[in-house]
Amino acid sequence: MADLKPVRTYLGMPLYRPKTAFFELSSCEGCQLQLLNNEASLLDFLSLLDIVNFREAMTEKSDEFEIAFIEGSVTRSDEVERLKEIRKTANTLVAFGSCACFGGVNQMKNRLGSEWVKKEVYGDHPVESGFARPLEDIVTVDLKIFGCPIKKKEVEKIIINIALGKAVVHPVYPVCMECKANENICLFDLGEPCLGPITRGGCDSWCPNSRFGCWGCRGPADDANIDQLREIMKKHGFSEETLRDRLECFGGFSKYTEAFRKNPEKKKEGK
Amino acid sequence: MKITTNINIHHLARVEGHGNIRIKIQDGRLQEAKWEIVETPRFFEALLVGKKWENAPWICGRICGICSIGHTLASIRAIENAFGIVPTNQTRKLRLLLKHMETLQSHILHLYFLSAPDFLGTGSVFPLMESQPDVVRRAVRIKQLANDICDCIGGRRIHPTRTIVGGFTMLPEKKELEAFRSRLKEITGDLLITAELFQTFHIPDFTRETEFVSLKGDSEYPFIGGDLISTDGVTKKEQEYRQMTNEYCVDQSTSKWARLSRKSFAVGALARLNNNFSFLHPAAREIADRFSLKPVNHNPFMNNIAQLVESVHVVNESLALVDEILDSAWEEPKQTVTPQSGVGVGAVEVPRGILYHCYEFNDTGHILKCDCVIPTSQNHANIQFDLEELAAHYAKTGKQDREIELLAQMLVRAYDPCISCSVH
Amino acid sequence: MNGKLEFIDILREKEKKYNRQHDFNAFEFTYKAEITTIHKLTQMENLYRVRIIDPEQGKQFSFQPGQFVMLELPGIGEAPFSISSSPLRHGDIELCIRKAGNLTNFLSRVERGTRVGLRGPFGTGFPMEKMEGQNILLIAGGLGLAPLRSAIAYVQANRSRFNTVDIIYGTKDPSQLLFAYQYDVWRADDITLSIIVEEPDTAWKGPAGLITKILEDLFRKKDKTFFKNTYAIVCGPPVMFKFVCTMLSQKDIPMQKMFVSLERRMHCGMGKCCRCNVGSTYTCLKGPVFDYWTVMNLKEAI
Amino acid sequence: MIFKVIKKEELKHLFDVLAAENRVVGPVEAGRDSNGRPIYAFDQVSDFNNICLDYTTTKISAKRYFLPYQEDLAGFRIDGKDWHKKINYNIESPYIFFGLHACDINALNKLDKVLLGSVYPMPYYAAKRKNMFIIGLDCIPQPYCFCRSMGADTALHGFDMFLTDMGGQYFAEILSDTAFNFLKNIKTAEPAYADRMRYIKIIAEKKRKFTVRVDTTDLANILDMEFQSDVWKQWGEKCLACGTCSQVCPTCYCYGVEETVNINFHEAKKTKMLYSCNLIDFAQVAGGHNFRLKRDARLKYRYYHKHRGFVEAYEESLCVGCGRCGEACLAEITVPAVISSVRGEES
Ligand SMILES: Cc1cc2nc3c(=O)[nH]c(=O)nc-3n(C[C@H](O)[C@H](O)[C@H](O)COP(=O)(O)OP(=O)(O)OC[C@H]3O[C@@H](n4cnc5c(N)ncnc54)[C@H](O)[C@@H]3O)c2cc1C
Ligand code: SF4
Ligand code: SF4
Ligand code: SF4
Repeated sequence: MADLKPVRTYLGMPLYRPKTAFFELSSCEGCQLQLLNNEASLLDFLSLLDIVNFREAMTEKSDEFEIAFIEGSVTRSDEVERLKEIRKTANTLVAFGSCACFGGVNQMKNRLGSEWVKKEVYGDHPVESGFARPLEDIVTVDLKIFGCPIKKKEVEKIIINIALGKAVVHPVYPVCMECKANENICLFDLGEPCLGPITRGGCDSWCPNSRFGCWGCRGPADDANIDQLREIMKKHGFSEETLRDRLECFGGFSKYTEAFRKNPEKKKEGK
Repeated sequence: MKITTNINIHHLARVEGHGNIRIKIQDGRLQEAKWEIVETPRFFEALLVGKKWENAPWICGRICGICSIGHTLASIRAIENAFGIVPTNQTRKLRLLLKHMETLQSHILHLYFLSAPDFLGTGSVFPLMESQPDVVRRAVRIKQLANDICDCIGGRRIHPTRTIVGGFTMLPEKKELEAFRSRLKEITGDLLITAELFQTFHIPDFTRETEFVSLKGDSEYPFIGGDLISTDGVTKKEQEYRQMTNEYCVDQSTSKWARLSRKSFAVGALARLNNNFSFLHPAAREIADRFSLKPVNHNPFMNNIAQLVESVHVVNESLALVDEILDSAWEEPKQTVTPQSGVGVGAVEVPRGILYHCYEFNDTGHILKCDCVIPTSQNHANIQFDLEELAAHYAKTGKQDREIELLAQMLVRAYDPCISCSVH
Repeated sequence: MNGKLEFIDILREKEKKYNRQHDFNAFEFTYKAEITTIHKLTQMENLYRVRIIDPEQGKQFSFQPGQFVMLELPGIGEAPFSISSSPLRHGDIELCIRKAGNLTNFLSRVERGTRVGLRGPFGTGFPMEKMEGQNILLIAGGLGLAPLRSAIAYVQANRSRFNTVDIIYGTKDPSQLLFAYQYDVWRADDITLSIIVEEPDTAWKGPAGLITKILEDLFRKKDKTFFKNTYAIVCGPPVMFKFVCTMLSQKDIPMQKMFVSLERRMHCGMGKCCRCNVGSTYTCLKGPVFDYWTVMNLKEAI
Repeated sequence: MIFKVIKKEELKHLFDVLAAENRVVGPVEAGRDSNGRPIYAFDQVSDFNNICLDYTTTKISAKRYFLPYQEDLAGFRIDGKDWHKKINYNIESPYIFFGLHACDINALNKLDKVLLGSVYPMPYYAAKRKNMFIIGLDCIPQPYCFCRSMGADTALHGFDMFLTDMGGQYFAEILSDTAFNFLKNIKTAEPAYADRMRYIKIIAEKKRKFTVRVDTTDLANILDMEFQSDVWKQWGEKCLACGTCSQVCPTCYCYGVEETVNINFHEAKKTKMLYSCNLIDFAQVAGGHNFRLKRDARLKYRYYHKHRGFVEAYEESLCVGCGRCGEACLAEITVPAVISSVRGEES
């Protein structure tokens, strides 16, 4: 996409319009789709980036880019290679969505062992697949955009900050903070479990707004008190399994879920 | 002139997921035509094993970003069937409306963003923003409405949050729904203009006879649950879906393939329309007439038009649905769920064709076995054989390799394949 | 029958007899100012000269050494900065700003002529008038010289009103010394200036070590009466002023004659956002300049 | 003060007269909890039947009508290196608050002290506070209320009119002439001797119903002395650092400011967001130093600010004892429990 608009400035400072590429590894491509989704500001949004690679939406592609947004987790050796190639070119590598940041729902298979998993789905037909891993297990990640799916508003804000050369800061507080500002009825009052008290905010309590408990797609908040949530879950009559299911779901809490389940193969494959 | 060419498209663009097209032609004779699926599997069917039932819809929605609502609904239906839960009328209507809007959103995305650039000779929709802003704005308007309604009923457009086993976590405000009525009316006009736009396109004239599989309508154009039917005369019950799909593994694809009466079959908008033409809304039928689209149509490129026809259908149906919903008082949004052991199947028509979820539960509601059959998986074999015939045909007629390359891409795109979904 | 409430426009209600602080309008009132020069002091710090554009408003703007302003770049951020220039110059101030985050990094890239917003001046200042007739110790560590420079300018302008004046200044290494071009001018005004660096380079001729070392040397030269008649201003990181103030206290300088400036997070400058609270004292209202006795009594101050 | 008695059915009249021309906010049922008990919230109402006059404490205070969780302080138009600032106090028309309990009125009175006080009064708050007509309503003490200990069980000012339920009628205290004039719309009567005695009795009965007590004697000093106490560590271990307590509290007013640029780069805005001193970066400064890195330090600060700092400044604490924070806290950290542990009382 050639220059859509002349170079713009902000308070006299020229805006940075980075050559941007989008890539996807093992994922549902929902995060990329979200980019096309905020219809009202779509045109403004696209004008901020010089998109040189976006396979889901365009045929042309180029290998010259400054920022790479990568969606999905790494599960196969060719993806490892692709990722390393991208890292060589990109100044800024962005892990885009929970799969890229934490492994996402894909990493749930890690608990079962690759061989069993392959057999369960493909029988004796051979397929290659290893552990589902976040990007940072393979390469250095400069910026993470959390969420399953990502929130377009947040991405817009991040792109604006990149254009301005402003640092990107994520909320450090848990979802409860936003949930209360939205005046939701707490899920625990409704008799439902919720990971809001330990999950990083920024989604505007997307799920609790729908009276649906948080599953922790954005990973832990900066000062997440997981032990206490465990107590709370117990007190409200939820099983350890209910908590584990949620903690395990997106991989953001893997540090804690490993305590729940021993994961022998993880060590073998390692980094 | 006899051509010799090697077409090698690595990671086809403007489709969801990773697939390659490989065509070899020597002196006007086709040596090889191959539709390869290189997507990495994510093993949803395995990773759910041992998990409690409530995980399934939330996680399975993540099989696909475009039709996450369809996956969620199929998953919910499978569980409800297994547990013997019958959704209330209110729930059924809201789910259908949600489903319609996903169909609309996805079809419009495909027609305008993925498919139209081929007909307009551009590589993406981005240049059109400058050259034909009205077209893009129209697409955006329709898509936004569809998405807004999804947000309103499902909580959000991707990976919905309100749809649960037993109903909904909460209901939309009636006045929100009310407000959509006029917007829905408005876009019926936009869809007519869309039809006019597509009438100016040259749809390739290519046919290959095949079998078409979809849900079977009783009294209306089917979307959620019911019997299964094929144009070759096969009918089956929802829970017999395996006899309809017969999945098998092939080397050229990480997605499984499927077959029924012939070596391949097709699912999707065209298949639905071929099987259920009589149930189309009159306004939709009118559009079909304009394109002389009648059952059984065997031109895969007409799937684009079938999507357009369906878009008109769902918008008109939704208008009626909104009225019905507004006319009835809100009931309790959800039923209580009591797990029981057994097997449940949910068949749902998602934008790209019929989707099946099947779970086997133990008596605590833990998943013992999980199977998902994705529309695009069912289409892969059909795409492969279409591709062979298309390449052979045009190689003989001496088309330029560039043209063949484009036609091959357009053919695959016409199926609106959702590759990562098919591999899941 | 009437049940309609009347709308009350609070701004029309404002009470004119009070000064700006009591006016509803003052809350978000911003002086528009222009960056007239940018002077690079070190790798990390720039000196910005900022002039209030409206001359009338400029005249109104008066402050005491030690006070701070909130500087705002629309859309980028707003943050507190101590005024680093002479209080005699109204509406045309200098700010010495270190690159530390969003706003300050952006500032380091802007050009002259950029317009910024100023709110303030806020907070307490050093009680310069009280110190008249006395000796003063001006002790700065690192960026602490920025607020101190305003006090120095005050002393320079009123040199005859003060007894001996000592500036003691310490930094990590010689490249971080601020305002080096002014040292001779200060000395010319009969101000003793001692500088120490922690990590000297080969070109460095002066003493090396912590600031307390130089203080010890200095104190050895002074007698009891000196300490009896001395005020101190100590600006720098908390560890530094803690050590320095303890030393001064050992020399029997009363804690109420030592002044320090505290740095806290601030989002309003007007005693509303609570971000600057130490214990529960608003740094922006009761500070940033506190006497050391008060600081000792504030919980979590150091 | 002027007193009246109002028949119950007349109250609906009053509502209708007021609602016809104004926005009305009142307590409504927002849902039911898993035990089937109603959960109350303040919301805009247009039908008198939707107001729950017998409501217990709402889960979340009425704060957002005075201090919105998020509010734009100023907007900017950017023009080259120059810009224009536009301030909007975000209120266009007045509100009527129908049915605020004494604790919540007292909370506003406390907020007034800081936000309308002698230095830098806050126009955003003032614009809303001054454009709010408040009808107070008596309440039934709940097992978690300790407003009596905080001296906030009776509201003496800060409202226009206060109603006490006396069975078939309300006893009304009328504080503003606006209220007096509105009452001309409906039938009222002067309280007879029997009414007044009844009122006194009802009030006295209510006072007896408080079950929780917080000992506030010398609390400011005790907090000072027990600054290093180990009990803070125990509470800190439980704290989720989620900010819920501050968000539901009617008197917490701390905030953060963020500036953002619009996607079109011609506009920017400065937004205030209510923050909580329990969040990890509350006192973190540029360069990364955090003055209250530990959860216990932050939790302690919240108590310190409310029960000591505010007392020093205004001779009263910044807590009305509504009990909301303790009710909302999933870790069950309640003011009575914390304070009694600091006092070294066995629990
Ligand atoms: C009374 C006072 C005087 C100061 N004087 C100077 C000075 O003369 N020169 C100088 O370079 N620095 C000074 N500072 C520190 C300066 O305010 C911070 O470096 C600045 O806030 C960093 O802002 P930022 O947007 O670049 O950083 P970010 O980290 O991006 O900060 C974001 C926001 O957090 C708040 N914040 C972060 N750190 C601080 C901090 N240390 N103090 C207050 N608020 C903070 C601000 O509201 C800021 O807008 C002073 C601080 C105070 C309290
Ligand atoms: S619903 Fe979840 S996020 Fe919201 S307050 Fe309750 S625990 Fe926190
Ligand atoms: S509420 Fe939780 S699961 Fe939902 S979007 Fe936010 S962080 Fe993700
Ligand atoms: S601190 Fe707790 S009890 Fe006190 S006013 Fe706030 S919410 Fe109510």
